[in-house]
Amino acid sequence: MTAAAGDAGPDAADAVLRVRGVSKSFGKLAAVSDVSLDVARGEVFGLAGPNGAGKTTLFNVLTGIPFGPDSGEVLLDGRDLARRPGWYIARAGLARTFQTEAVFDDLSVLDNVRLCASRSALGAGRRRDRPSAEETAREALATVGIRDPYAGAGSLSLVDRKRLMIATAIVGRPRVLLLDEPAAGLEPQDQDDLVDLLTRINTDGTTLLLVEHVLRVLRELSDRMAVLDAGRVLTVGEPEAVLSDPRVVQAYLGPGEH
Amino acid sequence: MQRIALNRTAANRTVPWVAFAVGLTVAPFVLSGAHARLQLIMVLLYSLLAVSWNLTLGLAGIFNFAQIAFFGIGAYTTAVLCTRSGLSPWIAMLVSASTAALAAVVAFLPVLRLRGIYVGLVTYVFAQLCVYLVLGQRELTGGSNGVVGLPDLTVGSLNFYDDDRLGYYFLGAVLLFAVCLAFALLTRSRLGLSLVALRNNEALAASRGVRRARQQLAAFVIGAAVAGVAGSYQAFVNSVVSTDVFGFGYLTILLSMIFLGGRRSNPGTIVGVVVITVLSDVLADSGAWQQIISSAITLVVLWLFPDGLAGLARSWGGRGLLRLIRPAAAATPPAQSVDRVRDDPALRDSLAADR
Amino acid sequence: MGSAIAVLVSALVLGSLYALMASGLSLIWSTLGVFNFGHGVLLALGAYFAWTFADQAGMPVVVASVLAILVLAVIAAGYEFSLVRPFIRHQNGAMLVMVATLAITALVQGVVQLTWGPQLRQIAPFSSATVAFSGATASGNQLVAIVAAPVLIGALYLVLWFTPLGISVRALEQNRDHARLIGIRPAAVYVFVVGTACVLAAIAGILLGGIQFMSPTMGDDPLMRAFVVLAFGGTASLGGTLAGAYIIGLLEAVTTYFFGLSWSPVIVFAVMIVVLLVRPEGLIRQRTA
Amino acid sequence: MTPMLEIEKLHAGYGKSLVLRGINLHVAQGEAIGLLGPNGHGKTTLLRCVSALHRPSRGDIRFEGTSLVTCSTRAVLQHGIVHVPQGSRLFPGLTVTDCLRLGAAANPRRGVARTLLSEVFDLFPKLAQRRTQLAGTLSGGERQMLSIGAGLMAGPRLLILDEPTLGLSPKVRHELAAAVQAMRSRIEALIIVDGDMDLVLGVTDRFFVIESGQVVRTGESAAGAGSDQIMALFLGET
Amino acid sequence: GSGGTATAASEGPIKIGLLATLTGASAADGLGAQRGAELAIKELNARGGFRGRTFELKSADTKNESNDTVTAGVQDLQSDEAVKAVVSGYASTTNFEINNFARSKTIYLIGGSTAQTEAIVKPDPSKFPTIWSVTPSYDAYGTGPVDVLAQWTGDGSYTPRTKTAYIVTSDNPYSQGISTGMSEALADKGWTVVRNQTIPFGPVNDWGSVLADVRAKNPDLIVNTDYQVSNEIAFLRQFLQNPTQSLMFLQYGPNQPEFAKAAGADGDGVLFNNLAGTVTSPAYEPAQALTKAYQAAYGTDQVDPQAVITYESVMIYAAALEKVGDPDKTTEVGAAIGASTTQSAGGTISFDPATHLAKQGDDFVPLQSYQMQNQQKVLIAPAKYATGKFVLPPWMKK
Ligand SMILES: Nc1ncnc2c1ncn2[C@@H]1O[C@H](COP(=O)(O)OP(=O)(O)OP(=O)(O)O)[C@@H](O)[C@H]1O
Ligand SMILES: Nc1ncnc2c1ncn2[C@@H]1O[C@H](COP(=O)(O)OP(=O)(O)OP(=O)(O)O)[C@@H](O)[C@H]1O
Ligand SMILES: [Mg+2]
Ligand SMILES: [Mg+2]
Repeated sequence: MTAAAGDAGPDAADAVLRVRGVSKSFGKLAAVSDVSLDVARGEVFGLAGPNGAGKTTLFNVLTGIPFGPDSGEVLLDGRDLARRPGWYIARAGLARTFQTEAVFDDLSVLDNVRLCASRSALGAGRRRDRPSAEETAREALATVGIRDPYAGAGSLSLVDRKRLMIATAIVGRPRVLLLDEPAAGLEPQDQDDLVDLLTRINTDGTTLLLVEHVLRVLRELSDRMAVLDAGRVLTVGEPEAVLSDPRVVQAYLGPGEH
Repeated sequence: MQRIALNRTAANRTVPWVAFAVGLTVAPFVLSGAHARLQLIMVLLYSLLAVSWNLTLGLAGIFNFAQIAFFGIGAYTTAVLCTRSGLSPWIAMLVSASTAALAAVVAFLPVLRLRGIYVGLVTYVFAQLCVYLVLGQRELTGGSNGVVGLPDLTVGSLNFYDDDRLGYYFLGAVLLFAVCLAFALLTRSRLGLSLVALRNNEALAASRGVRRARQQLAAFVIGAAVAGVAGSYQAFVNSVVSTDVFGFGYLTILLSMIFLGGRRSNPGTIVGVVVITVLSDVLADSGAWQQIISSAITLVVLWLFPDGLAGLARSWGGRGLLRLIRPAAAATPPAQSVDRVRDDPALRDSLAADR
Repeated sequence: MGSAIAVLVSALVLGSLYALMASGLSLIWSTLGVFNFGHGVLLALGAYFAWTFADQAGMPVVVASVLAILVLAVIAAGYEFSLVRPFIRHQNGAMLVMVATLAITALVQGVVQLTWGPQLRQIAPFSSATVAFSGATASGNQLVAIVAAPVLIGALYLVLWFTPLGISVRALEQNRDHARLIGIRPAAVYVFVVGTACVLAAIAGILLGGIQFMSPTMGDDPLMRAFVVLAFGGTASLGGTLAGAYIIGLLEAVTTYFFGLSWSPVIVFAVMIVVLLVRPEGLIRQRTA
Repeated sequence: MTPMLEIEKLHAGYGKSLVLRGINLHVAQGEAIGLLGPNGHGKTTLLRCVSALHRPSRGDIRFEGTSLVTCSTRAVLQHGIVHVPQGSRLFPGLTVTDCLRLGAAANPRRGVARTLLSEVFDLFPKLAQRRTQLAGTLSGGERQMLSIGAGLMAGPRLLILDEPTLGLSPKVRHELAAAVQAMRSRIEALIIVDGDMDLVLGVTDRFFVIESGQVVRTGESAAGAGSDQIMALFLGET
Repeated sequence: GSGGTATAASEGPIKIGLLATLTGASAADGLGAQRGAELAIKELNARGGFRGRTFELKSADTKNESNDTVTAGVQDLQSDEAVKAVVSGYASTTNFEINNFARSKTIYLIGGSTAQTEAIVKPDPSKFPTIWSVTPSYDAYGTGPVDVLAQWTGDGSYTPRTKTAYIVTSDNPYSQGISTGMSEALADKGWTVVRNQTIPFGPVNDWGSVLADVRAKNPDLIVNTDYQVSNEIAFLRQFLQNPTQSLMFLQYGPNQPEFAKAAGADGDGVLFNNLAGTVTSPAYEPAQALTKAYQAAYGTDQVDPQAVITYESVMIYAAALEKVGDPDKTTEVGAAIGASTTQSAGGTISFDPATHLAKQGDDFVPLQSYQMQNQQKVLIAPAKYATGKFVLPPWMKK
């Protein structure tokens, strides 16, 4: 089943990220099988599905960290990135966050972001044409709302760690940002802040692919969404339509959640 | 409380370096005499080697046992070039840096596919292979005979051996200063940051565009080049090279120095070198007691201060620092201490609580 | 035929010795994530104690050996208490433990030298009988080595894979906090691990002390070989370690016979590098632990 | 109802920073309580103190009259206090079944491992499918299920669940809530911490709100459910 | 120390430096070297020292013989103005310290590694006026055994079956030099070296494979040049488990008292030789005198070969100093040493000006050949000093 079912799918020209028949198995287990998705430029694309449906694995194979797909194509602006090394894909403009929040514990907040803003991370380019890594880094920190740039990343609170992880991702100005359960473990207030932040990032021109179990966040952010089940795409479409699809209710939402 | 202001003024950054330079300059005159001179030279030599090792072992967190091999390769390159080809000793020193760097590329190949402690195994085996290579190439390396009779380093009519090797002392001092300065800059550079990043979280680093192979190779090569120069220096100082440069003895003593002083802190490492060197010298006549006492001291320091002497200094210095900044929070602490605060978990917590 | 058997005996003796060393090392390694540099000096201690009991106190060799092994078990508890426990909980605890074992090596070597002096010593053989078959002979000690190592390591294997203690050892290695939460006592496991490793090292020392002469540094060479065995067989499983030990023993014996003793390490190292490049986790990979 | 667990004036911290500043709390036999409160205000620390993973600096924790503060983690477990920690990666190198079996090793009742195993597999069918897979390769949600399952295997008298629904899909979340309700007949007491307030208030008898290391509010869960006051605590400044 | 002008330096005691492995794995050798030098200095001072000035020993520990420790030791001795001469059994593995002492024109009398000394001195002996080796070239170690073999074949006490030899060489300069020399000497006499097997230097865990090869080749003569006692005894023991009809020659190790103690009756029949150490013939007076003095001072008549080297070195220096009269004229003292002839406990020492090594030969420093018989060292050649005769080893049938 593919996204090309005609329902509000983007034109080929519009799609910044095109996933074509991507599969990944572990032994007999097909964690991701024949997934195709088109993500339009500038949209927020939600991804949901039961535990173990293959969402994180899909992120893994899209970004090549730690492994690429067994088969299929990952086209970013028409360029096939499948099976390229992780750093290469990252520099090509596909950034991700991790399900368990990860930062570089031994670096300061600023250095965390500065590293990711570095020219080597951004690929080639005239140095004088762009602001210095430090300026870009401070800008990104301001965006996510971390105030103390000299704090050690290892001593941050959960919320700040999540913010910092996002800051390190956006500072490289990725075309598409893959977010793996950013709202998990956050309290309502922080979830709202997160929605704000992601909206701002999106408005600034970054396409978001968002995996989330917190439906509130998913509903508020997503322009379109897909539900994965057992490694396959179950449905794609408007969030409200998808979330009221009986198959989705049966496989993912369970009774009483709407 | 508002976060401590962090203006890193040029003066703050230069003061410790000026002090370091002055210390290095006056040391041979304060501690005069041939015996002290040689001990100082040993301190410089071990410091060079330990600091070069710190790059991979400390900063990058790679269990690299091949550093001794790079040191040995540097020493042998110098010895062979100087005695067999009549090349200028100074050029031989440069060539030593490059052969060691080249060896680092070879040693790094298996590291590409390995992680963690396995790296320790292969790099150690690499060092062993170097010994067999040296022993095997008898015509070139003199096999187990070693290479004797290296020329002295000279500049014009100045012989470095004269005046109880005063020239060698200053050569070592200049090298150490330069290397420490370069490494301090490197630590703050993107290469340095990316090495720490890879050490902390390789997957995250990769997803931010950091190339593990390239960055870690760079660390290997740079560290090896310095070790090669240290090897060359050692060869000139002793005017002989034999396979004991590859020995387990160097490995053991250097690791103790690095950990006693505090890994990841070059000043700490140098303090560790000084402490162990002085200790061995003081205990020189006590036979087996020497190793008993110096290893006991190492153990006690590790028990009490797992971060080594650098950790101890940090927490003392840190407390003093806190007392200094509390009355006037706006006062600018020296750049050095800011780094220390950031590195020390205990201190970090206390500041966090303060906040 | 005689030569082939002699080489085989040689391979088995070396393999057993390395297996005893390497299995203890690998046990510590996989549980604590630490390379125990002190393993060689523990081997030496085992040998010296056995010698003291046998030669000085005049006990039969078997009794002396058992006593020495007990002494080493006690030393192991102290080793764990002073070198593992204080460090392992720290961030980078593994590195600290490694340096501590390095320091203790120098310390104990000094103590051994002061206590037992530099004279040459050898433990009396378990039995002066030799066994001859088709032109080759093996001494009592060689036979003991050949039989004891696989038996002991087999027993260890059974314990590690089929007892709760064994699973605890593996669980602790992977998540200390959660292991504590399900009732595993880290200290007990560490004592077990270090104790077992020490006892195996002591046995290797007693066997070696009957074949060779003793010196404070007598464990250095077997330690390095065990290092190679670990790289070769992988630390992931006892089976791999055991296979690695015997393969290295065989390689050494055969290459010595055909190329000479000085070539054997070069060939062994070369083979090892190739193995590591092809299979980074060692020759034998196992599911877990 | 007799107090089963009593926590008195508990202080605890990391290094020089104090996280718990005098917690008072008790759990009666047969009772389920919920802990609420903003991120980073010490809930996990409190639970770690109860299971002796962390040493409190002051105060007392008593279980059926016996003080736990000097106990080892194992001794606490032997009292029947089972703690399912927050976000544990469990034992990445062990299989799902091994992890569960290991959980049962501390169960005082011998020979129940098999029945418990099938109960856990009934509760989380996903785990049954993955029984020979290594814990380290499970998905985030599956790992959470395994962690809870291993806790149940120990046969808890007092069960402590720290953020059990983290990363679980809505459906599994409901199933878990139902399962916790069902479990209450078999376990003597329950402490649950979770970000899903509805779930917490739905399965507990009383709740405590912890802020800045102190209990700032407590009440009956039925009354508190949907309470705007609690909501306000969250939405207010943290 | 050169050109000391301060009165203190020219009137205080004359220090004699000693480089020795006082600690570490070779501490036993270091102890021997120290005892020899001490004994000599005690005797010299008892005789009144040098023109009212006493001699004093200043030791520097070379520990593990690493270059760093030797350099430090050398530096310590050189920086003491009162040190006029340095003696050593052996210091570094490469003898590189010769260059340092030559540069500072310090008298340096050394025992070990004659090949290295020769390699350093021979290209230009005039650059090394103060450097002398009291040990003759080790070449004799290579040729000596072959000569005695020929002798026994001649007088019928031994007849080789196939004239084949198997040589085991340890990977160190000492063993290598000897095995090369021996291979050549054997070839000269019509022997075949069936294999010259090099083994790594250091403890050998198991000789099984080497011996399997030896047994397969079944030679007339087995030579093991690994001089480490423990390796040699292990080799011998494993050989005796299943011996071949071969003579067994072990380099140096059996000279050491430990060998007889540790090997016991297993050692009987083993052949070995020695260029250093006392000439153990009761007829040779200087050796008897030293043995007696050593016994009195240290309670053992087993004079350590290292002690002989340092004892003789100190004595040779003192004699030359007496001749020249000024300890600061080190070049002259050196020349006097080069010209001297001394009846020492190890034979007659006089030096070869081309190499600065002591001369070797039955009339100079003799190569003493021994066989272990009834757990005793028996001197079987040269005839001049011999106290016994070669017998077939117990494992060989007539
Ligand atoms: N390395 C692996 N080996 C074997 N199976 C794996 C591996 N990695 C993932 N899996 C399995 O693949 C399936 C998909 O996992 P994935 O992590 O992608 O799920 P998910 O959709 O992210 O779930 P969750 O919402 O719980 O995070 C899971 O059932 C998991 O157990
Ligand atoms: N190991 C540690 N070292 C230092 N500080 C810590 C450590 N663990 C937790 N803290 C700090 O202690 C405080 C309380 O943490 P705790 O995990 O108990 O909070 P929590 O209420 O469980 O939060 P959450 O809802 O995020 O799980 C936090 O500020 C945290 O940063
Ligand atoms: Mg996931
Ligand atoms: Mg928590």
